[in-house]
Amino acid sequence: MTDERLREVSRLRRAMIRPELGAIAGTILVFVFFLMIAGDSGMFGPKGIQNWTVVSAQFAIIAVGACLLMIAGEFDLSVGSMIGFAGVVIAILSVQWGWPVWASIIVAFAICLALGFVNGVLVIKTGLPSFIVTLAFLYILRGLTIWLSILTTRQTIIGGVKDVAEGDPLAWAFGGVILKPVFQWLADIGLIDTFTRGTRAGQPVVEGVPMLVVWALALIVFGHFLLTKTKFGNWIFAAGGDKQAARYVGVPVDRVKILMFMFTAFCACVFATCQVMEFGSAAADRGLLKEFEAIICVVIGGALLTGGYGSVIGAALGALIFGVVQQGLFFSGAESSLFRVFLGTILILAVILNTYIRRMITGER
Amino acid sequence: MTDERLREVSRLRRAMIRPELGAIAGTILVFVFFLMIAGDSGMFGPKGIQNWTVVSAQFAIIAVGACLLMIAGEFDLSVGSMIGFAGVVIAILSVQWGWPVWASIIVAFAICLALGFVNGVLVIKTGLPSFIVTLAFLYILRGLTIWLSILTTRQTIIGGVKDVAEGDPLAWAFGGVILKPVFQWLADIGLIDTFTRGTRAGQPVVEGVPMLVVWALALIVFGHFLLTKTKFGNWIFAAGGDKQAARYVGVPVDRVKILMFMFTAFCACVFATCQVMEFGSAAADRGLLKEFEAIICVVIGGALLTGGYGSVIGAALGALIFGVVQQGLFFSGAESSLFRVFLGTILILAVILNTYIRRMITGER
Amino acid sequence: EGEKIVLVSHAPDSDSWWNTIKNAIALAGEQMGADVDYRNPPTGDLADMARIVEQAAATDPAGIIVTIADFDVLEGPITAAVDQGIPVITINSGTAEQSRALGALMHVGQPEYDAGYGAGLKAKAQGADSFLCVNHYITNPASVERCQGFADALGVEMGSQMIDSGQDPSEIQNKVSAYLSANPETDAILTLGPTSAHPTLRALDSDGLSGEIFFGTFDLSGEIAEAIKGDVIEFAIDQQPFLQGYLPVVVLTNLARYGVVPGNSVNSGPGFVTKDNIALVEKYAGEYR
Amino acid sequence: MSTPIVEMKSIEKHFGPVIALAGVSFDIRPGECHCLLGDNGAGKSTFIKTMAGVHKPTKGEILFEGTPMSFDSPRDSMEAGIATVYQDLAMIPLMSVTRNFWMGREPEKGFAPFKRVDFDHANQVTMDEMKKMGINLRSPDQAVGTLSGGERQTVAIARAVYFGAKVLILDEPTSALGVRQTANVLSTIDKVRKKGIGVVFITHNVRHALAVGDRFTVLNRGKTLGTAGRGEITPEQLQDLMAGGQEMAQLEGSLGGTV
Amino acid sequence: MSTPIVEMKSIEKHFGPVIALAGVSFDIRPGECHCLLGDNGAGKSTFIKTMAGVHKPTKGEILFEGTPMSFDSPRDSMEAGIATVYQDLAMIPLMSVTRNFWMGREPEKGFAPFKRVDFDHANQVTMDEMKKMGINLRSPDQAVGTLSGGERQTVAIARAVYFGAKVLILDEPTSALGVRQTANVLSTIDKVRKKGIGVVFITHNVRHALAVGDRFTVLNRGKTLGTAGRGEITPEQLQDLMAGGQEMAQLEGSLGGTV
Ligand SMILES: Nc1ncnc2c1ncn2[C@@H]1O[C@H](COP(=O)(O)OP(=O)(O)OP(=O)(O)O)[C@@H](O)[C@H]1O
Ligand SMILES: Nc1ncnc2c1ncn2[C@@H]1O[C@H](COP(=O)(O)OP(=O)(O)OP(=O)(O)O)[C@@H](O)[C@H]1O
Ligand SMILES: [Mg+2]
Ligand SMILES: [Mg+2]
Repeated sequence: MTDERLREVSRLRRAMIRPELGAIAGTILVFVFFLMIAGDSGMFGPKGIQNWTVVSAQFAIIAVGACLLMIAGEFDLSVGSMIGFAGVVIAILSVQWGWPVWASIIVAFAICLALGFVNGVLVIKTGLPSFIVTLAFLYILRGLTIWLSILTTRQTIIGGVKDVAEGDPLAWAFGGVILKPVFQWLADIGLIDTFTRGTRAGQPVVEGVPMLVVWALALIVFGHFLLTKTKFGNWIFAAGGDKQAARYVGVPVDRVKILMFMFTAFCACVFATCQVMEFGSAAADRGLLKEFEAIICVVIGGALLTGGYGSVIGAALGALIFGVVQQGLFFSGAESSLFRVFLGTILILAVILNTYIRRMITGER
Repeated sequence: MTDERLREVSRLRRAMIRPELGAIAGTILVFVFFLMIAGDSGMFGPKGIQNWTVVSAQFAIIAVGACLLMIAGEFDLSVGSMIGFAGVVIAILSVQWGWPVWASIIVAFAICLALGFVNGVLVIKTGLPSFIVTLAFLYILRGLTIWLSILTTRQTIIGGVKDVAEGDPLAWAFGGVILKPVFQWLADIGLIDTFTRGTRAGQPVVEGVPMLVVWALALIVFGHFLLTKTKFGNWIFAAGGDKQAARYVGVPVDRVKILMFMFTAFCACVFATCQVMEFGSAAADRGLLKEFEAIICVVIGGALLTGGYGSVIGAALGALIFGVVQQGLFFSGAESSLFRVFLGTILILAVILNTYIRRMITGER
Repeated sequence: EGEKIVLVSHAPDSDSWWNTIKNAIALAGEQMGADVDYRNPPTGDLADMARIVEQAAATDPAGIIVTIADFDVLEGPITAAVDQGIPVITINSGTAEQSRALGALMHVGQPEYDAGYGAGLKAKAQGADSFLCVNHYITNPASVERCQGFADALGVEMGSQMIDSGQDPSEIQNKVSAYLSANPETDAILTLGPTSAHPTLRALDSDGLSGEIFFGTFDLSGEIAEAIKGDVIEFAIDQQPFLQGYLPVVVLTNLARYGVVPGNSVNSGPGFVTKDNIALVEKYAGEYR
Repeated sequence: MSTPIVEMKSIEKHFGPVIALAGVSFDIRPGECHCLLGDNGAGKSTFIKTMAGVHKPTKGEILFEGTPMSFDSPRDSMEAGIATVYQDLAMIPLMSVTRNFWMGREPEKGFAPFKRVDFDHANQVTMDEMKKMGINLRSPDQAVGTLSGGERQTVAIARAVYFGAKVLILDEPTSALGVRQTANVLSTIDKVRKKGIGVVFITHNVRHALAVGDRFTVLNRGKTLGTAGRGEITPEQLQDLMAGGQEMAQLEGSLGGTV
Repeated sequence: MSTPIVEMKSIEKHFGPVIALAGVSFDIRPGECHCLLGDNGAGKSTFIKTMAGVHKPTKGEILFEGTPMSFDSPRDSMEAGIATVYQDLAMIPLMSVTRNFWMGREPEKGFAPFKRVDFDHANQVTMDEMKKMGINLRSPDQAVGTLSGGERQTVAIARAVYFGAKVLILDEPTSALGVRQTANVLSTIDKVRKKGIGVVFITHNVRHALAVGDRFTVLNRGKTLGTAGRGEITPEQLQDLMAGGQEMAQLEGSLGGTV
């Protein structure tokens, strides 16, 4: 096709046409909106920023996994149940059985990766849609979680992880904060506020960067690099775009998909471990509906539910939007039961915007 | 293609190859299993039969809608939220606003059909996957339900419908039982037990056929006829099989899909109304996760998640399996948290069986 | 020997509070030599619960123990069971009047609204006049009653002070923190159980507000006991679930064996666990307390 | 010459920044076979999809039997009497041959609320029509997904022919076909034409076009290069036009002039 | 004659009850173009998919350069040196031309854990190769989904040719192509053959086959009807074989003997 049959397309418009454009626009809109209605509620003070950053980081951790998996053409409804399961495994091993925390964490990761592998193999070998296979695991894992925790502790909340995690060589990587001295220094020179009342008077309102946020950033950078810069990234797109075609040209589609199921499970386990380490307890109902929230972030971020198209940056922005909207509604004092209504509405608007952008890219009508 | 290149296929095997075969086999298995482990627990006494019949009928009502919609190539995650919403609408209108119950029911149906229409139009006009659009409505409707009920009654549960429904010209069609005299007669001739103690001594243990069951049967018959015998049924298959191709040959795909969304909403509203009339109250948490249960029934019944293939009879058997397993586990006294594990396992086994059958039909490897 | 008794609750599988009751019925069953089953709707859907009650009746047990999660929903199935001649004891939520109306033998429990109201009175006595109610299971009607009771005792309109916190601990923590920073004048917090209490504790800690705000909670756990001792939580409303599980089993077995039954309902709560009586409670918190 | 059944006047069609058609005029008369030729991407499929109501033209006018018409959907154009066999076949793989054959115009029996599809009749007709096209079906219940590409093509053509029409559009119907099937299709075109139906025939094969065509219109880069009647143009000229007049590869000699 | 690169011996392939191949033998030697002809549904695509590792034969033996081989996946056969352009093109519509072109063999730069795809190089090569095939791309970032069928076909062939191979399999590469593109493909086959690569060329067009073929094998209903060398068979005989020897439609005359 030569150029004479193309209408002029401005350079700007071309540069703008990318999967995450919708999410970028959405992010700007959301920030402007909350700056207007909740600008003076402390939402944009250091403490407030930390508040929604942490929530967004949580979403981002599972969204990165869900994003790569979705681009590879599958999705995983068992993420939420896996979060609950991994947490309970860590707590039972470390608190009930008295294993060292680092060993419990490693075992939990191993189990999650194995579960991801099973998910993947079932989807590939049976040719079933991942919706069904992972829906089955949603039920199976949740059932096992409740059963296991009641069986071993007669409770569905298992506490006391904090005590056993004291001084553990691995636990610090999932709980707690880093860069404390920097924030103390920032407080000293007056760049961040200090508490004026209460038990912490004098300390900076933001202690440091939570490990949760560090993990989120690391996973985003890793996912983005993998997807856009490497050979394997190209294969992820291919596996999701048309698995038959990809297989014909020699892309190891099965391996790609199974690895992505395992990566999603890995992200779920990071989420679970961070939560257990931070709150010192695991509960059987953790992670409820997180699978949907991950999918929502990814879709707001511009990925195509049917695979083959999307961006990790978009998914991360989707997580940011989700987190900011959720927390913003609390800062602004809106009726909290309306949160779900907002969330649904944003989801629809975001996908409509994204579809429009994608059509411009591919030129379909 | 002529016959010389076909290997012999036995007549029996051909006759067996149908979408609902897996569900039929599953049903037999499930009954044999529970007859063995719970045969003497009252599960197969008249009262026990009524119990799992009613539960299965409930699943069947939403499964029929979900089945036709899935065959038409879409699915609806907002069914559960719609059940909660419809119930609360009826209760608010009749109890809080004092409308006659029949009017409240009609309005609830009108609203549900309108919501189904909106779902459908959004999916069609924007070209978005129904997963996303209805996921948005899952959140929006649940949020609205909670908000509305708290707004009007400061509670998330609204009772007292039973009192206002007394003598209503429409309410009987959703609550209560029919064929009472028949059952009295059956009891008189000793075919069903009568209560031997308590205030009802002498009355039959099963009063009659609940309207819920009547509705379920009616919807199954209607759905089956529509799908297999009529022109419209052919179009449902076509819309789900390949919407572009169907459109090319003049099938009004959009209309078919929108109507199926409305039918699903109708089924959800029947479910909600029956529940409100039977229990006399509506609550914001009704219908939670019912969308998945409907999808599970349909998939166990042999329908293809991607559309274009399935059967209403299969979905109804799926509902029966689901109901019998759920109640049977209670009857047999198994640990209830293991119910989900069973459910997940059954789901996977059922789809693997169904896939095998479908491959035999289409001849793919 | 071996009487079959069924306990039907309204709680979803993952509700940790009910384990105390499960432990109690297991213990009572063992001691009395009765066979006690625990049944609940997996998702907490009350309509499903009604089916379970009907089904329990179909197995013709020696007795049914059931919560009155919603009078309307359960009226049919429970009266049917009573009419069938099965002895029924109601527990937990609901009132003694409702229990009587259903034809149950007795009620062992704590009315939710009254419990919330009692908590509110305590807060008011400490001078609170604004509050935050952290509701982690807003779709459940009982949860709203608790917040409503608290609000009524304080004498304030309930509006956005009841937040729909969800069940994710990190989100709960940050939502509480966000609410407090947007409404710094808040001087009382009510949480409805460990699920919301633990993250709220963390929120207060990271905001440096531990002990600054009046903080009451429902139910007990290790962390909550710790916080009571540390003066962060004022009190935990203890409805002594152990009794709600244990007593009915004992009563029903004895009824079946010897035909004896107490004539009155038992108020198992609200009991307030405070710093003064915590020592006793702490040891078994979450298991038998 | 008789008046055209369909007349398309300076049709333009843009897809976002892509201009697929830049003013194409075309008409089809009863009883003639009008061949639409042109290079890949010339816009042939886009053009006939506009005629069939799949796309709405960005600009231009469609006259059906003299009156301006605007087709909003394929259904509209079908009802007006335009039957189309698309390049990307309109078949549903999981459904049976019969159901595909009758799709959208299922024969019914019974009365109002209980109207049922008359499957016996439908099966009978399907088997017969397929036999006429030279394909012996195993059973009318066979899923279309199990047929080979050429067999599917034949079902699509048989369907369009059976339901008769004033205009039959065939978009590269022979490209996937074997020798025998191709000969069948060409003779079918001939038969259909003789019944007074207008046939629009798209192909890349000059010889197929010359075998049955009455008029030849060549598209190039979204524009008409002109229309010629039978006998007014030599195969070599036609081929040159189709190739857009550009230099051809050196193999030509061994192909005997035409590809 | 040189030894065959690939030799397939009595290959059978069953799909459930369908017997697609009932014992087909075939070989391909360096530097020759071996045409595989046959009616629709004869089993040509199934056969070459077996050769390319997509299907596993139910029975039969595959020898690659004399040693028995069993390809478990297309990747295996590609690595052995068999490049295939499938009838149902192996292209991913939403991805760019470059990414499709290099799919599965992306050029990399950088060192171990940070190996990146070298997109500059990849884009350059893609543009060049497409130009050689006569297609001027707007930009290498263009999504393949926006190309016309013929343009896509060309990308697929260019890819197979570029990555060189010992055997190049083309399944009906010309069926969707315009005159110019067809000539291009045929001359490409000629070029490739001269490099000593074996080409398997499937087509329904006798003239295309005769233009470049060295040997001709005709399949019918899953069986070989025989193999003939260039000059050993007339176009009419070949066409008769392809049609399975059955009676042809009466149009033949006007087509000048061959379709
Ligand atoms: N939906 C669409 N969106 C964007 N561009 C399109 C669309 N459909 C077609 N085009 C473009 O319009 C041009 C004409 O395409 P069309 O399919 O009509 O060509 P054709 O003449 O049928 O070619 P072929 O002989 O290969 O089938 C092509 O350049 C194609 O890329
Ligand atoms: N996956 C499959 N499952 C069942 N049957 C199949 C499958 N693939 C092919 N067949 C059958 O095998 C036979 C040969 O098909 P194939 O596609 O190889 O034919 P072909 O010679 O390539 O025909 P065409 O010229 O139309 O492309 C056909 O009858 C087809 O129905
Ligand atoms: Mg075309
Ligand atoms: Mg083929």
